[in-house]
Amino acid sequence: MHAETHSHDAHHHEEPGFWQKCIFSTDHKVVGIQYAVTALMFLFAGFSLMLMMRWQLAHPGQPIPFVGKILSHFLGEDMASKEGVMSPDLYNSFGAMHGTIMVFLAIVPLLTGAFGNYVMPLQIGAPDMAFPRLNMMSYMSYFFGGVVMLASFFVPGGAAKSGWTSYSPLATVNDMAHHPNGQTFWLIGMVFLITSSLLGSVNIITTIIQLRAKGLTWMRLPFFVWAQFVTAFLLLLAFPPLEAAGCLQLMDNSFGTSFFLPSGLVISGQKLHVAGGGSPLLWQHLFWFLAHPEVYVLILPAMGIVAEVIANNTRKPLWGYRSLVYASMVLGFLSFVVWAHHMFLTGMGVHIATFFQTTTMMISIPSVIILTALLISLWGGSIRFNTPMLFAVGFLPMFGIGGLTGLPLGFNASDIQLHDSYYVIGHFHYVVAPGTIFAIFAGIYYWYPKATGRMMNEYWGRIHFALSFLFMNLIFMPMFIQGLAGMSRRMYDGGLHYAEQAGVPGLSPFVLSLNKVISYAAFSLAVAQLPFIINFIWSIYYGKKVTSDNPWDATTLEWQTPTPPGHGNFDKEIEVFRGPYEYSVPNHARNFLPQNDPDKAHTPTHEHPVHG
Amino acid sequence: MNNPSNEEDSKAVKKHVQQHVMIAVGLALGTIMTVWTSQTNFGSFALNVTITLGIAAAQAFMVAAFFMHLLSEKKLIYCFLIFTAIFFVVMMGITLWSRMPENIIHYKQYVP
Amino acid sequence: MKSLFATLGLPHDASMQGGGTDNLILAVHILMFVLFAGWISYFIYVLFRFHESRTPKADYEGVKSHASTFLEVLVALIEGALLIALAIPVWARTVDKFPSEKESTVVRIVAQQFQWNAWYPGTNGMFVNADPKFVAGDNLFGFDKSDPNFKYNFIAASDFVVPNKKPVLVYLSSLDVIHSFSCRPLRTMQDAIPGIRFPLHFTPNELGTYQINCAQLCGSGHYAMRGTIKVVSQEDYDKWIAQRSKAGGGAGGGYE
Amino acid sequence: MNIPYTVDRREDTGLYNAKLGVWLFLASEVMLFGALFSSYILLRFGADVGTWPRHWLDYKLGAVNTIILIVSSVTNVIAWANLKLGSFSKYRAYQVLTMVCALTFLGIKSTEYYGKFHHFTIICKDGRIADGHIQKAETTADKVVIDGRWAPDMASIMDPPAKFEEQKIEIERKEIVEMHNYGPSRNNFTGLYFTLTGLHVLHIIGGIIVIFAIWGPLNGMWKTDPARYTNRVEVAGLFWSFVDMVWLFIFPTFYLL
Ligand code: HEA
Ligand code: HEA
Ligand code: CUA
Ligand SMILES: [Cu+2]
Repeated sequence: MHAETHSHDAHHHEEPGFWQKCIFSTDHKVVGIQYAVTALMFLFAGFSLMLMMRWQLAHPGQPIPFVGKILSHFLGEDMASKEGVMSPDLYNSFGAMHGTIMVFLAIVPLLTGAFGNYVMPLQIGAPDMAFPRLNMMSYMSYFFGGVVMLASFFVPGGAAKSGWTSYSPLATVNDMAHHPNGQTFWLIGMVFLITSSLLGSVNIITTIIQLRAKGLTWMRLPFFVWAQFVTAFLLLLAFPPLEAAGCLQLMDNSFGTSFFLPSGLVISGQKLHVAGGGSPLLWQHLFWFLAHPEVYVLILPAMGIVAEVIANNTRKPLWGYRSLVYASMVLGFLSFVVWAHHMFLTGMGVHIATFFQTTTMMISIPSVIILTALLISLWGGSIRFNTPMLFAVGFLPMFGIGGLTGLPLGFNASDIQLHDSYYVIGHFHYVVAPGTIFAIFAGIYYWYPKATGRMMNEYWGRIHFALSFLFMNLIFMPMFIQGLAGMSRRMYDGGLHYAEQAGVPGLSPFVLSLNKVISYAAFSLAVAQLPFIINFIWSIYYGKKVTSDNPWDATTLEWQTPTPPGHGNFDKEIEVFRGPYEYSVPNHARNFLPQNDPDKAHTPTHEHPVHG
Repeated sequence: MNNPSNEEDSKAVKKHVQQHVMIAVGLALGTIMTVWTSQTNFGSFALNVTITLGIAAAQAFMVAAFFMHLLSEKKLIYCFLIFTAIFFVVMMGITLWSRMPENIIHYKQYVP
Repeated sequence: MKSLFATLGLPHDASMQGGGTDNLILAVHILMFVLFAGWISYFIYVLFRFHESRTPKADYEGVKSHASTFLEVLVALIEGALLIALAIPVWARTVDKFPSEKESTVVRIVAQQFQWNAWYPGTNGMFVNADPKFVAGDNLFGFDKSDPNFKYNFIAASDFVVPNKKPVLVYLSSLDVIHSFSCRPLRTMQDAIPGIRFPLHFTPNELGTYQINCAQLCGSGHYAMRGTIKVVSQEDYDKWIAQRSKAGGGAGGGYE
Repeated sequence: MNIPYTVDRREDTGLYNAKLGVWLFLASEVMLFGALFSSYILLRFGADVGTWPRHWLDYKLGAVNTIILIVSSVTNVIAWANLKLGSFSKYRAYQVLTMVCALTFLGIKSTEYYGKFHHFTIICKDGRIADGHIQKAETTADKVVIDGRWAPDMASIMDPPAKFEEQKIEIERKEIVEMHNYGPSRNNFTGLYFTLTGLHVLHIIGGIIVIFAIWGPLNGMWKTDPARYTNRVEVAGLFWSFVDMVWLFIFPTFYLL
């Protein structure tokens, strides 16, 4: 990673070829788009896995229509029967891969790789990322990690099937008949993904610190840039412990060590011949030390996108900009000290439990502050409801539900009942699916004209929003009912084994029937994405051409570039005179005042309005 | 500072080179000392560990301070390193703390 | 039966110690509902009120009051109160206030892919010595067969019996991977981690049969790793023990 | 527009990009090795009494390697200092020393690895324990030959005596109950030793590649952009010193304590 600081030589004028321009490009915009396209594919893949799982949950033991036979053909009959019925092992590996793909290959790359790469340098008035070549390497490492993950479906024994959490000893002993097995691939894939994230975050932090345009002080940064900044730190410092843990588990998996295997394991009636003496909880600590900060990686940039879109479409400054910035820093800091709330039931004594419950409650406060600031920002606005704004506004209550349902999980005493139930699934999907995914949609609709020079279709955008909003809630709301009723997650048969029987209380027919509601809502959600996919591709060629570089009348710097921005981004020197959201400045002709507009009369003497 | 052909600079750098060699000698001596301390019994194993790792930490400090010229580095970098140190201590500290016998439910009483 | 609203659809609590958990869940949900209702009504009002057709010109300053700060402080205080008043005491009771072995029914539960094994001491109330070195294909738990208690002990697979209204003290461990012992009607859950033995306790309050499920992914049979706890009267329990314990004149074993 | 601050320092931070970048990278490396050392501590103190080995590694080789790395660090810094003085040839000469040291380090490390893989502990049916280096040439399908000793008990394996008489031992294969070398799967000590030093070796190799690349193939930049070239050397040097620093902790924790 050393010193690869090549800028592009200015005197290098010959037109680069296809490979140079599209595959091995070091331009942050190209890398950003590469990330976006790849990650959207993975989002689609992760969703497809879940659709097959949801079929199994709605109709346990019935052949999956259309794809069942194909699965059987490609993955073998021990994974899916000839008729196309999914096996428990296949269910588990799809579950593990759904989680892994969604978190590490779809959402994080979209947020930091795609938006972080494309938008952030533009917003700070930089010609490119600080280390363009590192940026390309980061993408390639991500891509390669993704390929390894996908390849793992086809190794004998199938892909990793111990959950996205890969708890040892299960992860190590699950598939001992095969070697290398799906878990080996998972671990190797993770090492590449982690490397990619580390390179990316070094780049993002350096870029934000070093390449801000003249006059762009810290408190004039758009909130999205702040969110990226905090996120990059989370990735930088939380990922290495997982890399260490991954190396250790890889040694357990491939070289017979037993870091996470205690002495005296008896696997299916046989003593396991390893040295023993390891600690299964060590893995959990190292995993969650990453994975909790990781969930804030999934939400902070999403909040950033939403903040941008809201400020733009309420036509007024964000309320409490400073409190947003400080809250996200506190959030970042605290996210390092709450990890063991995922391990409440691993035999924690009172002191530890008290510590982690307290920190978990503390971390909800900055989230409340951020949400509140965004909500209050709406007050007094002149709200335009275009597609990006619909998704951004939809994000707020969805994140609200997801966040609030985190609270009962955060208390050890109530987690006794709710741990490992669909309540947890409902909680985090509300934050990541209708939450983060909505923010991503908002971002796509919002920045699409900058990247392509064309608008996405507004009518279909609205339909996409309405249907997605409806079905997302139909999917995830019933999960709370199921969870409270005591239905466990990771159940191959959707909890059928625990149905109530004469004299034995259990899951009621109503609770079980919700499985069908959820599944059909998920299938409908898939159909509801068709307008988006078609719109996305169609608009590249036939969308309405933008008439100006700044179609949303926005203030931030990314709209001050040509459309789409050329190599080096800005065709003029950029100097910034004011805060990021100077909309509807009193006594000003237009209702927005770009950051770099040298309008002396309306340059506030202080950095930001008083109420900041 | 980046212009290499500067008379004053060159003197300073020469002085630095001397200093570096001295430090390297110091570090080598430190290594020999750790070997010696680890083989001497100071009464308790804990004390041995403390002394040996203490020397190692001192050596690491010298490398960071002089070879990596951290002493004359910018504030910003200190800032990051302090953060890193905090998170490292948190990770290691809490993980170890949570595995202390008294923090595992009734560990002492009920071990078979 | 309490109303659905009061239970939030939680399974009926058949334990004596579970009330704390239920109260906490209920209290947090009330907090959540109140916060959500407040926020969402404000939210919907704002979206309606400040639609661009109604306010063509935005207000640069927006909200000037600092009511939200009070609200945030309030949320923090309520969370703190819940923590101190409910959450921490309940947990302290759960992991710190163990009933003594004398006053409780002691069972050792050993999880295995994909089955729960309850190891009962039998009529003489003493557990056989066990050590990993005895582990063999026909002796998964490593019992010392020369120990006289061996004849008294027995193992019940999947379906357990405990007496009503008496604390049950479980020593939980696992042979292979991490499982989690969860009986939601009895409000109890604890991971079973190989290499460690955890105690957990609960007190049934109602006769009946309750399902145990495994709450930690443990392999292909995880979804079917079901067991039951049958809560019976003390007399029935004693009868059952006598029936099962070989040296007590019963059928015995269960582990071969 | 060109990317600014590839050479000059930014006013408010006083840093050029690569310098900031490398320190951030090193911060993440601290967490990486930190997590591994934490694992070491946790596993060591969680180990049952008498199962954590001591004195399994040759501290003399370890100490020599430590000193070699220290020397390579200092030659590397001096090389950079010379470059700042404008003396390209001296820089190249010192950097050769750095690389020679690094390669020597790798050489010693690989003999250590080799030794561990050929070192076996053999438990016989009658309960006797033999320990020593396998003699490949004489070992056949039905007997194993080692150069080593008979150990009185397992404790003497876990903490071997500093001096003992080495003898040639022949054991019939059918007499052997268990035979295990000192490779990573032996126990958590060797496992951690191989993982940590293995990762460290990867860092050394990476360092050599970078130093060599700047020294050789990429040195054209010295002519076109000397300041930037010097910066590169500095940044690579920071990484190199960090790798040295990690070893300063590996040495006592594994070889001595
Ligand atoms: C982006 C992801 C994300 C986010 C932001 C959060 C946020 C939070 N999470 Fe969540 N969590 C996950 C992702 C996330 N989580 C995942 C993936 C898992 C499961 C992993 C697994 O096991 O596989 C999990 C699991 C999980 C657990 C473990 C449960 C268990 O396994 O038993 C716990 C326990 O404490 C918890 C708590 C919290 C808390 C207290 C917050 C707090 O930060 C939330 C704070 C937010 C609020 C309090 C909302 C504020 C609301 C408003 C301001 C009003 C709303 C507005 C309107 C109505 C308009 N989470
Ligand atoms: C970021 C993370 C993320 C996201 C976004 C999702 C999204 C979804 N998840 Fe997932 N999920 C997890 C992370 C995530 N999940 C994790 C970590 C687990 C736990 C795994 C474990 O147990 O180990 C889990 C588990 C999990 C379960 C529980 C399985 C079980 O326990 O047995 C279920 C059940 O319904 C589920 C459902 C869904 C559904 C219906 C969606 C939907 O919301 C998906 C919606 C997707 C879209 C709307 C995509 C639309 C986009 C496109 C179609 C792309 C367009 C392409 C182009 C333009 C080119 N998820
Ligand atoms: Cu046992 Cu899941
Ligand atoms: Cu968490």
